[in-house]
Amino acid sequence: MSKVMTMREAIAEHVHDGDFLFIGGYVCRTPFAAIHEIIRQGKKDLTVTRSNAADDFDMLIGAGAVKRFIATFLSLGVYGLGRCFRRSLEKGVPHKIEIEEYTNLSLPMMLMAGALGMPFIPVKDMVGSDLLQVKSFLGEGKYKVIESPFDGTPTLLVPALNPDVAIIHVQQADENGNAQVWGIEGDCKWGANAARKVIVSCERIVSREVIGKDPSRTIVPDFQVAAVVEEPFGAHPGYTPGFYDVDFMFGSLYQQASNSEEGFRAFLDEWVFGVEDRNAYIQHYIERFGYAQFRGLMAEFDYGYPVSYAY
Amino acid sequence: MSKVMTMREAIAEHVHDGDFLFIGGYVCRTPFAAIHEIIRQGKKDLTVTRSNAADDFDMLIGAGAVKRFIATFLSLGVYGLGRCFRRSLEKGVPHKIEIEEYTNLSLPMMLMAGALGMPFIPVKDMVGSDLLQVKSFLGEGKYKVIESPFDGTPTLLVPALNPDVAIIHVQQADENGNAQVWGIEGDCKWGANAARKVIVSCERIVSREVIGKDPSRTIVPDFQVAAVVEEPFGAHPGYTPGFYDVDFMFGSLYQQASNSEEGFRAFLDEWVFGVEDRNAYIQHYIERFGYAQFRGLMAEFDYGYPVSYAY
Amino acid sequence: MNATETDYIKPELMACCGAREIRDGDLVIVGTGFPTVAANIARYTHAPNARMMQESGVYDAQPRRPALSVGDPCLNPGAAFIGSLIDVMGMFLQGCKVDVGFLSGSQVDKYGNINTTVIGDYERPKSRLPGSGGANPIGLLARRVLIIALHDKRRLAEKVDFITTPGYIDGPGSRAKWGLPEDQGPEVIITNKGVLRFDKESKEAYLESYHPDSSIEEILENTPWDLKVAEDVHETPQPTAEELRAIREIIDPMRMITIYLKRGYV
Amino acid sequence: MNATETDYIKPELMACCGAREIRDGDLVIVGTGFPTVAANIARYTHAPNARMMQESGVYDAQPRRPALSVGDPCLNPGAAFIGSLIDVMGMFLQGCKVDVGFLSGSQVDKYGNINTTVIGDYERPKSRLPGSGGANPIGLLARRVLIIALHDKRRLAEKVDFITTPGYIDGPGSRAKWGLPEDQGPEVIITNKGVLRFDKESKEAYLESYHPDSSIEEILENTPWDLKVAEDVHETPQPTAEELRAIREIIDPMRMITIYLKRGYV
Repeated sequence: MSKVMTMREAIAEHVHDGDFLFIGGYVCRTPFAAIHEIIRQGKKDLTVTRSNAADDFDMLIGAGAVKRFIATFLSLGVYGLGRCFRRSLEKGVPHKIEIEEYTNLSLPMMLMAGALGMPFIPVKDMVGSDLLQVKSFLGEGKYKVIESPFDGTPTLLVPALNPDVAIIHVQQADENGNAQVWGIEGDCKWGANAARKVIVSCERIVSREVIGKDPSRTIVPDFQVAAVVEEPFGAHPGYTPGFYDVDFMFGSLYQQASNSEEGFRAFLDEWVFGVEDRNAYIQHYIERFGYAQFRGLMAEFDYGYPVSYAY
Repeated sequence: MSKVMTMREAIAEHVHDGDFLFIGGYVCRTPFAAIHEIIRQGKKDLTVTRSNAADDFDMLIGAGAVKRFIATFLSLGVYGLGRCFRRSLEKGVPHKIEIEEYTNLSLPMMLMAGALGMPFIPVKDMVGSDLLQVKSFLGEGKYKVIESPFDGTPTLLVPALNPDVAIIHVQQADENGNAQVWGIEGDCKWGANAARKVIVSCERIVSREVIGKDPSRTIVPDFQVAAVVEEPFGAHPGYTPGFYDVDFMFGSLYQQASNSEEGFRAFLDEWVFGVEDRNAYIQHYIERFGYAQFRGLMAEFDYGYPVSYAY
Repeated sequence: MNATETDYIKPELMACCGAREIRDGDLVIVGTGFPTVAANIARYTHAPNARMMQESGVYDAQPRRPALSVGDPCLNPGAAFIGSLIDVMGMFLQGCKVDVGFLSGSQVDKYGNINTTVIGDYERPKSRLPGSGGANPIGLLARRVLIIALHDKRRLAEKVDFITTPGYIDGPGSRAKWGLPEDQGPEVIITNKGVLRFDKESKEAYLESYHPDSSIEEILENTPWDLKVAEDVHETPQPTAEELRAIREIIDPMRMITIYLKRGYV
Repeated sequence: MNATETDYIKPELMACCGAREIRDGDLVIVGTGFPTVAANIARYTHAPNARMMQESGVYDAQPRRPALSVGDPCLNPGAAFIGSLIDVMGMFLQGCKVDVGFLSGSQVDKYGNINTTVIGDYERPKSRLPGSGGANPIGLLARRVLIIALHDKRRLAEKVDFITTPGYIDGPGSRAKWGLPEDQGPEVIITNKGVLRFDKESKEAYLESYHPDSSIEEILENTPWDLKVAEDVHETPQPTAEELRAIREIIDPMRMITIYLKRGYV
């Protein structure tokens, strides 16, 4: 019952126009190969969410794939501001997305609530801010304030989120989808398990036996997973701990390009539409920037200590 | 700023009569050395909690240390029923504990809520059962039913728990208390982090550098921790993955002994009051049952694969 | 393949009855003993893609010996996922991923309500039982609940002393009143004398089949309510050779299942 | 040891001002840049037991290079704890463990309210900013909040266009009205011209000190509200040799702090 397929197959089969997507990553383990494929396949009207969105969300917005965004933040960080995001909200280019705004506390809590089968969850942020004054497509369902039935304290409740599909990039998974990570997790575990199905992109497919050697690393069990795609360097220009570093040069390249609509289109033409898959993308990268630059991204070896689960 | 001390010091300094204790473990990593020391020091009027309590809770109740128990279950599993627990509730021996009952869903959720600074948390269990009919020391604060402000659905809310002290046994910790586990977690992470302070009992103290080689295994950060006790075989007769197996012989011995009040007192006299610390306990075990029996508990070597966090 | 064997013990037959309720691909939350044996029989026969989890935080364990508790050491090495109680009871069970749960209790009544809390009055217990543990949420949140019980007038009851785990509570409509899906709940009570199935309309358990060495009469005599009998009531099919081979050669070569004989499952 | 140096750049002085607000043993939630440099100066001088965390899920990282984001690869190897957003933002921050948070914003007003959402009208933005991210919960839930800002009439405001992160909202009593502890909130606004501290009574920021190359007059001219001046207003103490050594030799040998010069922190 292997679920292994190509990214093209995974996106074609499991992501539909109008779907609500959770897209994992936090600079760390951004599923960029999937992002590019979504754009290549011209998916549209998507609702997307993640805490602290970055270049991948900016690109999806610029490409016109996004209708709605459940957001906390979108910036390219050290590279600069998200220009596609700004063009959309300031100028309606390519169209104005609808945005519903929370924070890096409340949104992960809403995803956790979704994963845990809770209807809503109390949070202590947002009160006193204008984030409670603006409501978009969630309308009155954005939040509720109640008096705590325990002590009468005004308490903010935010709703659980259950995306249609979650897309995450992980270090390793088996062919049925048991997915393992180490290092910065972001909101990946809760976001993935809140979704009705998960597309797992991974650096390497390993045997079920390897998974079983360290089951505490698994963040998504196979039964949640619809597709497994082995996509080495799938997070580039983001990074994957133990595999490769952030590509600051390329991140900056995107930011520069996306400063103008033309630059952004040219970037997509070269790096998304101009390549058919991740292999072609990496091939193009090496041809364009040289193998030494590519090689320089690869992680050092600095292995920890193995543990035993035996008895 | 090492927090390393003996179990005697840790319990004397950090557990006080009347405290509310979370005691981690789930057959796996039961902090038995701490349990024995609490009994040896004659602590009393404790409120105790954990999901799926077992022999350690039965012993605390039999020894008269417990006033109140926030419970889901107490049984010795394959060994039989918890006789001290039953004697307390059926006959008031040594005294009748007060018991507030939840389930293995709602109680962990209450501890998670406590750890995450939430005032209460919605759960989907208990409805329609007599668990909602009986209330003890939490009174009307045991739970509340509200109409969801989002869709009007009747929704059960249970309160967050914040114990005074959590006691957990883990595989390894550094001298400041960064505590790492692998294998079955039970409600250990949430229970420990919900508490105002944590006593970490561990199989081995490792350097901060070893912790940093695999930081995703840390479940409690040092700033939550008040004391670190290196206590090899500290979970016996429970087990610690990678270190030693459950001691079925000894578990059964306790169950047999605890069938009668006299047997229970004799057990305490031999294994708790008759030894001054964990070393003396293990020494006595080896003298009584032979080194071969002791050696037989030790885990096989079956190490997994190390991972790298480098970039 | 479907040849039956007659040299089986009653716990083996009961485990087979449980196994037959499990469908391929089901996610099954199990305790120790019967549930694990039953789910494993299913995996090794008609439901190779059924998967098990334990409330302690384990999914798809690969134990080399039968687990003696849901926190047993043998559940650790080789599992696909190990997390916390929150992961299994919250993320999987409350998150509505679990198809089948097994439960047992000191008292089970005709609506499938289960008592594992107290015999007699709650405040002045005649016999204090362990409490809910995971039973209550499993009973409320698993899609299909399979109940294992000893068949006598003490264990089966018209009405349990304490509803630890609701089945259909007071009958039709009761679950809906509490916001629980009406199409979930207890499927069967598998006893040492027969299989009782819950009527979709009345929500009451009726006799579906009697075990080969029992009879309708014996069962009616040992049931404390006016037990309805199915029109097509029949003898419980005996274990197949394949089922018995799975139990004896793969799942439980040490024959730990025989402890159920001592507990009265004869 | 306390000899001061005069050959420092403004971002170094500002980082030192931040460092001096940190007490030994504090838990500090940091972003990149100033906050990390400031917290590290404190660690290497008067607060060796201060510890840092990043909202991405990291506690007590040991980066070998300055982190360029809160999810930077260099935060992984050597950290004491790595979990999720829920662990840091929920367990540590909402769980009331965090002593100090650093914030900055495109607009900061006299009550310490911060805008990182939008300049102009929300629906028709003149300039759309990134949004809250972790700022709002850090501002509401850290015990003491340190604000970094450029000192001009565009960045400082009588009232921000949009309150992304509440400081003291409308002044005294406002936080209590929302159930927020009155004794938490912004401590200081550290600008490139001076240090503004919040008055415990009026909750309004007043001028505590002016940087060596600035003056009370220059600051009043560049502040868009009627800024009160402390009776004991004084020149901001310059960085000590020890502080500068920590920055240059240990924390930031690559001098990445100089990027703040280009951003106007002169």
